[in-house]
Amino acid sequence: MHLNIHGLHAVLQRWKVPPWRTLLWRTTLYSGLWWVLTEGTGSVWIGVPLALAIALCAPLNTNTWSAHLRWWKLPAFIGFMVKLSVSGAVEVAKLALSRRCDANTHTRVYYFRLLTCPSHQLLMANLVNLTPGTLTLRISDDTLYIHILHHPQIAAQLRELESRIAELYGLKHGR
Amino acid sequence: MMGDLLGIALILLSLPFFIASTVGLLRFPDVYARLHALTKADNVGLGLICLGLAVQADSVAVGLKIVLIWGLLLLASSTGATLISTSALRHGHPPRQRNDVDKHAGR
Amino acid sequence: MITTMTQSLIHVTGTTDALFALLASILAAMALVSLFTARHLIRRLLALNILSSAVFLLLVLTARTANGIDPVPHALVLTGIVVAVSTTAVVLALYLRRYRREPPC
Amino acid sequence: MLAVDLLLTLAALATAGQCLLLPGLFRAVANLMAFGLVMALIWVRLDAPDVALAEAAIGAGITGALLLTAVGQLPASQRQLHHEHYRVPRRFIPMTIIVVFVGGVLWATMLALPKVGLVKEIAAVLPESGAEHAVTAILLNLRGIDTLLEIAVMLCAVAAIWSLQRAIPPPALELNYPGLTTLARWLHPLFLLTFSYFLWQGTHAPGGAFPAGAVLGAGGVLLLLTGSIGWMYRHYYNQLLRWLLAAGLLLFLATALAGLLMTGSLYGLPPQLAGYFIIAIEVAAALSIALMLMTFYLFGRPRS
Repeated sequence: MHLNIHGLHAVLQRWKVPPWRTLLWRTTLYSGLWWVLTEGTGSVWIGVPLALAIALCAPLNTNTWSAHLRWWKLPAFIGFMVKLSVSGAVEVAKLALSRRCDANTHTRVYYFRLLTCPSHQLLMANLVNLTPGTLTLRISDDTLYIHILHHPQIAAQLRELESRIAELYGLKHGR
Repeated sequence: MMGDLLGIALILLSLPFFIASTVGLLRFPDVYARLHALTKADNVGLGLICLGLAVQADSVAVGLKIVLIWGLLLLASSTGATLISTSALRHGHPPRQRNDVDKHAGR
Repeated sequence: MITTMTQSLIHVTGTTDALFALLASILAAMALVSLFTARHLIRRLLALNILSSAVFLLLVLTARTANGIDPVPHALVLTGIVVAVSTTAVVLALYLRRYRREPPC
Repeated sequence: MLAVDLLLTLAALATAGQCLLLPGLFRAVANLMAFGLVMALIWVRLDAPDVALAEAAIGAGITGALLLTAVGQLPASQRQLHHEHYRVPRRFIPMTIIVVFVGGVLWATMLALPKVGLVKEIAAVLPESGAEHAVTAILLNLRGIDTLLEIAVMLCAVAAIWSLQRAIPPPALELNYPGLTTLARWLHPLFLLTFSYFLWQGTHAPGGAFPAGAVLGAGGVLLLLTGSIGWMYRHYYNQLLRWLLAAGLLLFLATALAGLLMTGSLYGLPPQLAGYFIIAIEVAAALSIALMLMTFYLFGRPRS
């Protein structure tokens, strides 16, 4: 029985240092999360090295954090999503508690116009689940299959959501 | 004192959403419509409960921890809804169609 | 006489403990009956899991003494949960072995 | 609070009953997962937060993932439980009688049980044990031999599974469900942070090696499910995996021997060094529990 050095070597070879800017962002983020998790009582001397270690050797440290995110637009976007989410919840609640409960369900296909990157499309697919009357059934190349509960002007609402996401990531309008 | 009252009010406000989502879960016709009830109404109800607990929290970090829990729940439930609907579609449960399929709606 | 005895016992241990003791005993009884009568093996595995939960509940209830919470049963239950999941994994692997055509290694 | 207790009891009874009586294996497994969550709430109610943390991660997470994956591998004829007719009164009535009788006897016995407890004894030796939290002190120092044997049991389970069959390869999920892979990528730093948080907290508050290992194992199963940890399945890394699996037990044994050499009794840690020993054992035990829970999910021995 001897330790297979090559196995360990191959694992180490796949590891690479993320760019310093990403590293800084992630370390800050994970230190903040450590502070939140320990409810402010955790030691900084454990938290920051731990955050640095996780940022360095997280096994999947590729492409999880988009560098193009415009941070200053995030509060407005979150406000927009909260508004949509609450109105969606109210609509579902009204439909569920109405006497006849006749959901006019149908499916619809939505083509992306502005978002081309798969991760942005995935973000939109997740946010569609929170907007009133829509649910992502399937996502495949540049197309979103959407299940609709009963909402009449779904196309305008989805287009506004897409343009907001594009704005958040600084993508150009129109095609 | 004001924080406690606000917290209790927010938690009470969340109850109608939970009741509505449970009623919807029982009354809606198929898997997809039930997912609508679960993702939307439940998330807002949970958000109200989390906010209600966060305003009563002792320190900022505890409040942020509760908000973090809400964020994780949002992420999990919206991803989970898409996973369940994709899986149901793949295993041959077509959604009920009331109207004709409008193939070119987004163009 | 039995009812008065039960009444006095509930008075001694508190209603919460008595209620959860009742839950543990009913769960154990249901799981035992299911363990002996179920035909599908996976169902028996589920019954075994519920039975182990009932036993853990009994252990945690005995930890609530008059002097405070006794940590020893908690440590036992923690060990027991991990052993229960190991058992489940081995039984599932054995069960799946029946339905795979590959030769054993 | 009695209303909460009643609700929890009814929820536990309902989920357990549905798990044992409903036809359809998927439904039964889903009910077992819900039962695990209800049990976690009951542990919180009974002042057992350590148990609640472990139960939420293992009872509702890992057991459910294992059962669901195994059921998915079964042929369609085996997935139904419809040949069990519990609705027939001829069988249902005697069963109810048996359940009520056995349950009543058990209940009366449980209520009559003496509750002695070791609260004072534990509190007396706690300052020398190296941990401020009693459960951690018992698991890693006072009854360290139990934890050692428990890790040995887990290792035996891994050996038994590996001797049965080849590993079931991960399903190609990222093609069909792109959201799951991204979710796993986003969440894995949080799993690592929570793991470290539980370990850090374990010496003075609820937490410690078992909940930490359970949380990391659950995160690892999520990564395995999305195919993000390919190396565990490859024959090439088999040797490495074996050493990693054995490392926790070996370190544990080394600590036990060190205690034997220093104080003359197995696991007799010297009080002035016990804190450091406990941290070492805690990290080793948590990592090996997590890795073994992940290895269970392979259902067999990794091969090329």
